[in-house]
Amino acid sequence: MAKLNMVEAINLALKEEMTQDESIIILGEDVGRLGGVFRVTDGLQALFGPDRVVDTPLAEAAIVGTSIGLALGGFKPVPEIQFMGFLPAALDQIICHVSRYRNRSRGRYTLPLVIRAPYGAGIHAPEHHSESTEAILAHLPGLKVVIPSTPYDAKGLLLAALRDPDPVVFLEPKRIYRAIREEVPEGDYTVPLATAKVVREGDAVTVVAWGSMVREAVRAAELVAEEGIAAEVIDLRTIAPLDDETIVASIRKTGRGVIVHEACRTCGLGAEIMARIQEKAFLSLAAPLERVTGFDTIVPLLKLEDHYLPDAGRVSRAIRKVVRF
Amino acid sequence: MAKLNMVEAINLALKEEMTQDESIIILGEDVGRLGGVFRVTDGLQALFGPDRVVDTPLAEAAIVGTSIGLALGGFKPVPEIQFMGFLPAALDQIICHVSRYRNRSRGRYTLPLVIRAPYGAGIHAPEHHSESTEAILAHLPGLKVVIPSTPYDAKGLLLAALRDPDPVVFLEPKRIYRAIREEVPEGDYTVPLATAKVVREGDAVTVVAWGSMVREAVRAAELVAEEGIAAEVIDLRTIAPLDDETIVASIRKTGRGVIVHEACRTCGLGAEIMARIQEKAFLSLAAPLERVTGFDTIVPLLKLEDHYLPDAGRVSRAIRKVVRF
Amino acid sequence: MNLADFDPLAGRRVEILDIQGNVVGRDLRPADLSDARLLDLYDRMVYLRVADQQALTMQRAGRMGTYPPTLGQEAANIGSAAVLEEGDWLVPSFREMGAMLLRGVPLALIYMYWMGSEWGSHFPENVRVLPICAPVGTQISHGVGLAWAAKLKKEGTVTLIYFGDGATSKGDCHEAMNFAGVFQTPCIFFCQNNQYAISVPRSTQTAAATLAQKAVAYGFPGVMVDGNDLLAVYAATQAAAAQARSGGGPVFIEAQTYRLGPHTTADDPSRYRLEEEVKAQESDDPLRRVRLYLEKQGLLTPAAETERWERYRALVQAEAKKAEAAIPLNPDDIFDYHYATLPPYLAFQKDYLHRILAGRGEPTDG
Amino acid sequence: MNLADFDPLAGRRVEILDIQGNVVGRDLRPADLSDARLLDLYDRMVYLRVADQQALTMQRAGRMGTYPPTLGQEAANIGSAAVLEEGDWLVPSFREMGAMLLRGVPLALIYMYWMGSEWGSHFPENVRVLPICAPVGTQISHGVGLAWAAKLKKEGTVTLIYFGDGATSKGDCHEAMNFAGVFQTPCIFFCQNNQYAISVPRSTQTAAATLAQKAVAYGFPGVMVDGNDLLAVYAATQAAAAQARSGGGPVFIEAQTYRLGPHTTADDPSRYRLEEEVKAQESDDPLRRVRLYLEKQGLLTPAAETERWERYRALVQAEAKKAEAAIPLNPDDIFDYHYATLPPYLAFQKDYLHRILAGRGEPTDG
Ligand SMILES: Cc1ncc(C[n+]2csc(CCOP(=O)(O)OP(=O)(O)O)c2C)c(N)n1
Ligand SMILES: Cc1ncc(C[n+]2csc(CCOP(=O)(O)OP(=O)(O)O)c2C)c(N)n1
Ligand SMILES: [Mg+2]
Ligand SMILES: [Mg+2]
Repeated sequence: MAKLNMVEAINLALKEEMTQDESIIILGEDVGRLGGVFRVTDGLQALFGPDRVVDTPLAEAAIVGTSIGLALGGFKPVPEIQFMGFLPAALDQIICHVSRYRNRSRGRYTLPLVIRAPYGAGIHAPEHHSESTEAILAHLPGLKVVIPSTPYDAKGLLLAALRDPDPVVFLEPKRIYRAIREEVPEGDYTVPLATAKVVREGDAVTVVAWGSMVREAVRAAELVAEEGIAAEVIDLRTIAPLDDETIVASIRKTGRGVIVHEACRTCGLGAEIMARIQEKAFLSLAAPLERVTGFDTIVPLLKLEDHYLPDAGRVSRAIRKVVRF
Repeated sequence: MAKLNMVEAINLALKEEMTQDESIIILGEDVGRLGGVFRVTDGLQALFGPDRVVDTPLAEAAIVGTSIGLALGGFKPVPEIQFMGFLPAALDQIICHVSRYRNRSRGRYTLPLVIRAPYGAGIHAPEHHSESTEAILAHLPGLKVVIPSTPYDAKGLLLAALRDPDPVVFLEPKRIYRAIREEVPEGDYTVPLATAKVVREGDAVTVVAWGSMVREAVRAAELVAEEGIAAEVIDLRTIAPLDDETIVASIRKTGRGVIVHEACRTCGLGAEIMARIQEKAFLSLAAPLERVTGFDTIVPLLKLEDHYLPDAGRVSRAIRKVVRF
Repeated sequence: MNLADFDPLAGRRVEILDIQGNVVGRDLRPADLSDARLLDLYDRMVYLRVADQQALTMQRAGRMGTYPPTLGQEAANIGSAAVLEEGDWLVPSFREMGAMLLRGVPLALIYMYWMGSEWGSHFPENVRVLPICAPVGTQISHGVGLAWAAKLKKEGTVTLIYFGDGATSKGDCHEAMNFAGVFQTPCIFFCQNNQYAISVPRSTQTAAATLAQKAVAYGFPGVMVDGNDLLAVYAATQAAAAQARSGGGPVFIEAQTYRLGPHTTADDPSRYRLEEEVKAQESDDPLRRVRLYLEKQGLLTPAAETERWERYRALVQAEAKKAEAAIPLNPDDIFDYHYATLPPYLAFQKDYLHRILAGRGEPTDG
Repeated sequence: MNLADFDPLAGRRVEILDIQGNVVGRDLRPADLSDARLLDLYDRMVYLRVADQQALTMQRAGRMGTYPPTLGQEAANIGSAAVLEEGDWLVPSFREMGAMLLRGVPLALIYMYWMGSEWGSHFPENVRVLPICAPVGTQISHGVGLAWAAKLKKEGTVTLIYFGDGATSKGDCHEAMNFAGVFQTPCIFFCQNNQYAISVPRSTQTAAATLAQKAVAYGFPGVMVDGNDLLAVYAATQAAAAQARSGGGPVFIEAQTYRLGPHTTADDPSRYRLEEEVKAQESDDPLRRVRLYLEKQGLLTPAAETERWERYRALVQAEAKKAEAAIPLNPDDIFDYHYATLPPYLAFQKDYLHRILAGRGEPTDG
């Protein structure tokens, strides 16, 4: 079995699914000839032709808007937004239409499309290229939002997303696009949406993370393990709908929790997770839940960027704090 | 002193401040000749002329975008977005620029502008006219977000917003635009931003609300008062920055809390408030915090709309639940 | 009809019937628009006029929510949608009741929508019409996507996309038209220029002398048409459809009409336009033109005319009743259509609502 | 120069110097563009070229982040910004280093920006240039707003707004230009059409034969200019500025140039364009044209030319050093500029970072 990084795993998923599902169309800026600025769609235009892997004009709202029309017309569009920082240009279409079509037509029209976007900081990219505004998407009814943290899951989740009858936003943590290699099988398998994964077991504290923060959470768990603290790490994988059952089950066991995200703290998804835990496992809580998050600031340009992102050190501090409470 | 409703109070604030601050320009769709679809800017074009109260083409992104330029050019623009449901069209400008200009230029350029928008459900308006997505705005660093719940506060908060050196989004709960009349002084006074207000004292439970939900919270407090439950009601008034001190002080006293909002539940501001309470007053909590919110659905069209909005009945149920815990 | 003959920059405009129902552009009349077909389309205009009046009546009586009348825009509605064929898509804005009816959307459904039920957008399976779209201009790219899909499938169909003069200012309109030019999607951008976007007159909407000339920016033809002239609208739209259908790419049509009524039932136009202006326009009634023409041709008797209006009044009343009777009040509907499968948290919220309603003694099963 | 003489729909384009530095449009050369001034502008082009090369060198050495080169676009940069006067605003996209330098932004600041410090956008008070704008097309409406402000204040200034061919597809561009037409704001929309938006060629960007014709949609003139011809760019921009300044409203300029380098240092253009295409373009070097002209006029000796490049190399090196030395690494900066006054929760987060850094033994005061 080949060891792939996340870019390759996503590329493989697209290639395999486009081979067996002729309704899939990839469209976006630079996705064709160039193969995407991160090469996620590399080689696909050569394989499937310019009608199925389409370089579009520079217009995010129309990329999503025409995808809606393509979906209504029987295709399964997979629009790419080049960076999440440019997703706001398409947010109007997402908020007003993508997330609503099924409901406003009482099921008469559905939108099986998958919007892909690399997201997050940590690659020393220019201004507006480091955003992680996933909480905004998670606030919108009618959307599913998926964030893989490993190559294997990336392929399996993307295949599941491509087969889902409803619109999915598939956010790719670009910081770890090439950071992790693991065995990714060729051929068909899916990782179900809306199911979190316990990636490391422990009974002292629950650490919830997604995207590139999972790696930091696991490293933090390793750090504190040396001090005798057994941290359980949960990778959300899908942030909407949120698999709070898995989180709550873990908290019932550990009584303590740390939530990690790189997005801004205030009104980030961490708050929602804390709310759910509080609502569903109040009596299990032995200590206040802690959030380790990006600051409530714009992601700094590269010279100060590293100060922004939560890392294993910060996560381990929080773990110690809740354990010692 | 005249008894005014919220529309009149906002109109008065704009009129007075435009008289004394010649840099203020109102711009938006139908704000001039028509006086706005809710008449909030009624009469202002006649008073200040079409250069200061400007009917624009139908383009929300440009309304906010040119406001940025006007602000950089020395004016204080007050763009109106006709309904919050159409704010997403301007979100790109708000996310990428309005909230960032000061930071990205390290204070060289600032944007003293006030974006006004009526928001919320409850007036049986058509599709896309009932949105309350204030949590999205509260998630953005660099913005202030103000939501009055009474005519008096509306005027005082708007005057404070107009004098604030930073960008403010001023959301007007249109459901209560004309529902409440109270004495609103002519002339100068401000209600400071970022300060919540205890609108009713009590020691059994803290109820936090904003906008049109304050009225429901107070009514609920009245309902449960008959049962001997003394609920303290806090009107946030500014949701970003959040005055968590006032909330936490109250929770320290009551040990119980209910948060009420009409926006969707998941990743709504209620989650953030629960997180803050949990972080700052964990040991004071005698019961799980409760949220009474809009559902995680699109606001239904008018035939089912009333089922969507939290009301005094639902709030009182939640109050009883936390008190009896 | 040759679209190239109508360069908007040269001030040319498609016109066939004048305001008195006289034919001024005989050679432009499409061959397939027989007198019989014209009578049929006149029928459609009457149906629309009556349905519109009924909506206003119901709105005033509190039986309907905010409603945007089509009064004055009947020719633009009917003349355009009439050229569509089986398999073609229609993408409305929110002032195209006539076009939607013509393409098979039941009036009862349109009423249900404005009465405040999402079921009003649950069109029959075989009807290729998108739901009404409230956010101005956002539907245009959906239409381009539909046309694109049809092109990829080699369906040979066209997509007719409606929007107003105000919508031309939106970035969505620009991006969508630009995509259509680049991908040569078979669609028609049909702008009902009714001279106002709520209170904002056409002159404030853009400094371009005409809206039709905006097509120059996208490399495809734009054409002005007298939007109150059923025949002219038909002719121009048909020519555009023929071009699109044959792979010639999109066309922009500016139908110059006038909104005789308020923007919506919530609007008070007296605040922004003079009574005289409206009065002057009232003589230019799109129905009257066709009626006068048909009368001159001896195709319409006063008796037939009266019968026609009576017939549609009865039909419309029946549809209104049907709509009111058909609206389900089942609160489950709030939750059940967001996803193909109800997720657990929505099931919980649905259950909560049931409990609340049961506590109030309210039935929860519709 | 009369803008009306250059109707893009008639295929007309402003040209003064040909590729060999011969004058082909003598009557178009503006009176104020003396040979002395031309030498001065040539200086500016050399400065830009050297500064650009230095940036690439630093980027390769890991001393700078991702950087978008201006190679090949020097005439478009310098010829346009050169017409601005005191009080005028310049609104860049991200490929206008030359224009920004010309208007007084210190090179060290521009370097600081691309090195990854927000202080690079903290321009001197008297410099009327907006920060570089990463999201394509979003800055255009800011420029319109600035021009609008100037008009309201009767400043008599103009605003020069830059963007690329790709940006013309964005809704922002459309909305902003439409506002400019409606409010007759004194601004120039200067499109550097360098034929590519990353990998996407101009032909995929729009079906319009020219970008200049897009101005037809907004009711103001659009004009094509040879963007590698310093004199032509100057002449066209000056005519546009004169029109805007005198209350005649906005103008759109399409400067047809070519991006000789990669989109940014992160780009690999060999994946999407042929080496031959680039080679063929290299002979059309905007600097060479001016140099050949100046040489033919006897205004430039080889010695002076060598001296000039040496001078700018030294200057640019000094600015690069200054930039690196000036970048503060104070983590407080992350928090201190979001609001005029630091709110409590940010003060808390700032304090947290200090504690983290102190725990790691890192200095926290820069
Ligand atoms: C994006 C957006 N902004 C504002 C509104 C509020 N609004 C509804 S209709 C309308 C005017 C539309 O004018 P036009 O496009 O000419 O269509 P008409 O109503 O004249 O048919 C406005 C401003 C909206 N629905 N969507
Ligand atoms: C809204 C947005 N979408 C995508 C990008 C990524 N991106 C950066 S530059 C660019 C191409 C811009 O092309 P053009 O406008 O022609 O300017 P040029 O780079 O050629 O100078 C793209 C797609 C972006 N910065 N902003
Ligand atoms: Mg209109
Ligand atoms: Mg370009």
